[in-house]
Amino acid sequence: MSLLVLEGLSKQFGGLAAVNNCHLQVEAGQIHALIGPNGAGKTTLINLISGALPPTRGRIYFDGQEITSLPQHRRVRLGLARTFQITNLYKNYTVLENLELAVQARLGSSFRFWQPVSRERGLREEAEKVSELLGLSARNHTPVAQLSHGEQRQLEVGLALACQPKLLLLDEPMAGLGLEESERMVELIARLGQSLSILLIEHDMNAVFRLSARISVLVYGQVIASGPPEEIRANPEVHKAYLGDEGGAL
Amino acid sequence: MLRKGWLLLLLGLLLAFPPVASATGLEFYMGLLTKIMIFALAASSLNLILGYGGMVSFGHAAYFGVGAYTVAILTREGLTSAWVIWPVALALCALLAFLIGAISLRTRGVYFIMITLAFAQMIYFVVVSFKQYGGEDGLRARRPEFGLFELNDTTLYYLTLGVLAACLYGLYRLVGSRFGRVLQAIRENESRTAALGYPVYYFQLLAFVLAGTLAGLAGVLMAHYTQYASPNLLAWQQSGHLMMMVILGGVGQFWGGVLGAVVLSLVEEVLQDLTIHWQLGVGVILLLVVLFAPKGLAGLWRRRKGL
Amino acid sequence: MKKVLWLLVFLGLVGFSLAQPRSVKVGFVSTLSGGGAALGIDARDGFNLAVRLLNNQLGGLPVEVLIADDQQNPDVARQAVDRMLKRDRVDFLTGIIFSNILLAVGEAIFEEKVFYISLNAGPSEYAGERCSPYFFNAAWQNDNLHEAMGQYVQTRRFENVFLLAPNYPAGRDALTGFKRFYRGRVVAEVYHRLNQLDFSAEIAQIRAARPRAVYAFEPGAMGVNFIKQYAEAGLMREIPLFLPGFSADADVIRAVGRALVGVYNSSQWALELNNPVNQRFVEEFRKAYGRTPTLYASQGYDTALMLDAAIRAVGGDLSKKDELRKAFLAGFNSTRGPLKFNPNGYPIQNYYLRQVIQAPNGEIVNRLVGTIFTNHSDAYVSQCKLR
Amino acid sequence: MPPSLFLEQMLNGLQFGLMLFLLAAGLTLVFGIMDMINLAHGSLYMIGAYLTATLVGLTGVFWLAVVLAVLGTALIGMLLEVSILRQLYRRDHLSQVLATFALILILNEGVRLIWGSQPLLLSAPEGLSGPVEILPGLFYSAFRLTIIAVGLAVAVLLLLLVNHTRAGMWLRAGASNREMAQAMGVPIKPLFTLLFGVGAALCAVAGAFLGPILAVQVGMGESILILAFVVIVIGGIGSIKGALVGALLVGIVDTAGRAFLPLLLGQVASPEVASNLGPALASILIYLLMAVVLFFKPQGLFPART
Repeated sequence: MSLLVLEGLSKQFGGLAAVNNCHLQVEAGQIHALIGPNGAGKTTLINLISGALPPTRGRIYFDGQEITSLPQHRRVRLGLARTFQITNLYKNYTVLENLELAVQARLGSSFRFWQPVSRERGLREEAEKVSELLGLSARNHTPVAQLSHGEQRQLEVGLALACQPKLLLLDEPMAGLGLEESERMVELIARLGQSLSILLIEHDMNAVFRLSARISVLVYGQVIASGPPEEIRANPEVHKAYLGDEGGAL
Repeated sequence: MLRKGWLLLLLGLLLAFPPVASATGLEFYMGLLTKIMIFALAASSLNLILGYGGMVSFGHAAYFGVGAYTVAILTREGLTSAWVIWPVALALCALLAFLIGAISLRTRGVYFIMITLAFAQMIYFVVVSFKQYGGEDGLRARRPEFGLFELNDTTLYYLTLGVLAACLYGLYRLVGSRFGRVLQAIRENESRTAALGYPVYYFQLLAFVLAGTLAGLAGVLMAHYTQYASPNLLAWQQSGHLMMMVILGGVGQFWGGVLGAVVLSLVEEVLQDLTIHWQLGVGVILLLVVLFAPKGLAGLWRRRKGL
Repeated sequence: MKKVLWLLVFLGLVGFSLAQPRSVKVGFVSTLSGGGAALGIDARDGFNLAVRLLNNQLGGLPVEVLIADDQQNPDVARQAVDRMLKRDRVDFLTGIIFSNILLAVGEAIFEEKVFYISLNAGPSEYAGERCSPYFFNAAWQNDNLHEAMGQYVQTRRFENVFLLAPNYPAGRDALTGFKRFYRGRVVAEVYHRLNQLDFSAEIAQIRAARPRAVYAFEPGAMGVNFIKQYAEAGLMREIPLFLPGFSADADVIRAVGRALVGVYNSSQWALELNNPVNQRFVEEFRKAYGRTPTLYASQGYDTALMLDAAIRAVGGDLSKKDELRKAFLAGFNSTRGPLKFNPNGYPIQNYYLRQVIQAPNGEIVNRLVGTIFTNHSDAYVSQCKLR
Repeated sequence: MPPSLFLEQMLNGLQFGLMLFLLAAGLTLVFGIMDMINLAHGSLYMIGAYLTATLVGLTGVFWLAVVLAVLGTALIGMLLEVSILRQLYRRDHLSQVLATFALILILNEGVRLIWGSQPLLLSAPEGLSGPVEILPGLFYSAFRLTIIAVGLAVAVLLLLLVNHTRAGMWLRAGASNREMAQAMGVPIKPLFTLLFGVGAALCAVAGAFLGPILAVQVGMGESILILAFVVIVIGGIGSIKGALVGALLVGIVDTAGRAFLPLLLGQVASPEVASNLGPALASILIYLLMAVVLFFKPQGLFPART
């Protein structure tokens, strides 16, 4: 059984179908990339999978369980964590405070009203571990607003990571990164890919083909092709529908 | 947080005030302080959801008024024990806040402001439609019996002081706890907090209920103070008044609600003594605060101290 | 050290109060801001005028008048009254316009054994079983003007009438008062929400019901709105409108204008009441404020005269509460002529019929037409156990 | 119930709704486009009515007074925008609430200092006072008919302006996305000032035409402000069409509730209960309407922002 299965998933905004009868299977233990031109419905798909939006039609299965109508927080608890295309952090908090919130969410006992959270060692230690993994230890006490864009993108991934997910949904982690920062991000994702499953949305084709074991192509809200990178690279359908004349770039 | 030493000194002064007041003929100021402390509690409860939770409720007076009316109605119906009246009032306010919050929290921003106002207005009109409970005239609220002590102006002062101190300490612990941290995280970034796996709605609803209950407690004390429950306690102007206190004092600053209640009450008190056109003065002061102290008075204080 | 300091403060205060010449302090809590402010300001002006004409003395004692705004809010009023009782230690309180405000503070005042002389609010609560020896009313009992109008509509033999009032206790009491003396048929008794702006729905109902007469209790701004819209709808000529006096007094005439012409109204006071006190009041009021006084102003003026007479009667000794009460009950010489009181503190007086007319010089005035009741008492006095 | 009564009540609702629309239109534009909560909007309505009353006294001509008062109020509105409100655009909603509440207090006391506490006289023009027979047996106030005409004219004008002119396009762009409007090179600052002037002018129109049927007095703005907010929230903030629909809904529901609810209750309950409950339910009705609308459409009926 695949880790994540989408069956005929659709999402309508008014008359517009952002996602249209989409079928997708993501296997456990590998990096699966989702590519497609702008407006193909990739971010909407992430929103549907993570539970931020309810689908109009279709079903979602995760880890052998139907989650179509589960609220977002229950999905996170089952092991689905996401990042955002546009950096979405607690800007006024420090790196550690951001990560502590994520750790606390995973520990799942946030209805505690009395003990000062600032004295909770456990939270802090785990947050420090994640920060170290991200290579942000030196910035632990820096407010997020003062981080560089690259560091913010790393923390974006880190927050999802701290949820200890089974499947990580990465929404364009490379967006807006410079060459060197991109390289660091690719390394991070590759490292993460060794221990957990990832659904990666990315425009940086270089990174996509280096990282992923499997690629699906989304066009007008539908998956038109799915397969190993070589197969996708050679698929004429993909060239025509998505890559057009620039197909040579592959 | 103010330093512990200053707080203890302040508490000591407040504890010592009543005997001094009655010896020097200043009992009036004891009443004034009681009222200010009641408003400090109500404003602090609003600050919990407005400041820490980012939920701008424009219907907070509903709980304040329902708390007061519960006292008035129950004492009128012959119940005299505070040990019954208090729990009933608080439970009622909690239930009300739960129902209103459960529906209102579906909306965001200005729509949230207006739907909370709508519910408060409905409660207002329902309450004043009960002719047997005074309607627009309001209803006399007898002081209940505590058994341990007799409730008079002095004991009410101490009771209010005790309740306020306990609630403030509780709120202080709350905003520093895991729950309080999540509440503030939601205010800072709701979509991220949801993505981390927090059931945002339940956190907000719980805070909303808690704030409503505390406002109800303030309303109970208000009824003990004025021995009267008036529809004005429920009116939207009262909600606005509480909001003014919080904004003036400092939104999301721990002492914001208290500071706002103290300053606004004192300014009104002093200006009213000076001129009939005192509202002009209040208006000018509020405007100056907005223009020159963006984070309220508590923010101003912090900036001075370089914190 | 601290103790010594407080002792000094204490001694200072005691010494201060001993050194003061004997004087009288009057607390005047009234609605001076917001929608009802016009009423409170008129009453205050009348009160102040009387004090000034008495050379800033009441009963021979120098007087200090402390004025506070209740914002038409019971809680604010409560605070102001507390301040005057406990901080300023006033000898008398007065000024409240609205009954619901008075009901919120009354008990607290009576408990302190301070006399409250009402210059307007006359709730039935304080007229019957809950009457207090410390309560007097220099104006009326709330039902009185409505009773008078009910009586007049009855004597005119209108076979039916349409009644309108805001949905609050005073509104219901007013219509009850009207019905106490009107025996004909009530076509409809419509209650609308308090402080309503637009009366088109109610006016359409009146038009459809075709009553012979309309009686409306609409205090404050509601009265101005209703009368304007009633005239606007063209009903003034078709269905005669009857009002309590305060809805057709000088202030309402100023705001409504010619639309009011022809309206009958009932009042305990009228501009042209022929007695020297009233003539002096009207003349001096016009001179001082440049406008025609209303009945609120006359009530404020009378309240000061009432205090003056009673304080004079006890020789300025304000500690003799029983004798003060007797002096109040004995009455005084008011703008309405000699005025006496029932044991419940409410006045025994005449009620007049007035009509708004356009004088030959074009001015719109409220003219005295006749007397409806002579030496009328309120309906609750028998329930009061005070003697 | 006679059909003429029903028709008359519907006209009343329409008239009330159209006046609410005048107040709500400016409010919703200022709110939607500048993202500014202006509680002092009602004060401009009060100023408009006071200016009209004063100018009628001075000139003796109602229509001239209205025109002058509208211009005067627009000017005062723009002055307010330039001097104080402009500084609040970038501030959060709570600061705006506090500041504009302070403005209410200041303007109220200012008006009281200038004109006194007594309500002012403002009558309908001579030719329009009194009823006309619009259908056989149905008499209706000529002045209220005028109000309906003026309200409809302004509504149509505004809809045309917003939907079919360049300035209107800017406004709509601004309401749906401020940054985009700025990127299009729209001269934001003068546009905002002008817009504020238009909002103030609409308030003054409402004040001038409601003045003859309502009391012209201090505090008249606040009592109607809440209703205007209810209207724009029901309609969807930033949408002129929403404001119109919301205003008519509120006007008609409120009037119908007051007129018919007690009658309906009288059919099913005792007269005592009906006369107690009727007015209370009628008062609640518009708030219930708002709560229900928001429950099903949390962004109002016609959300301007997507």
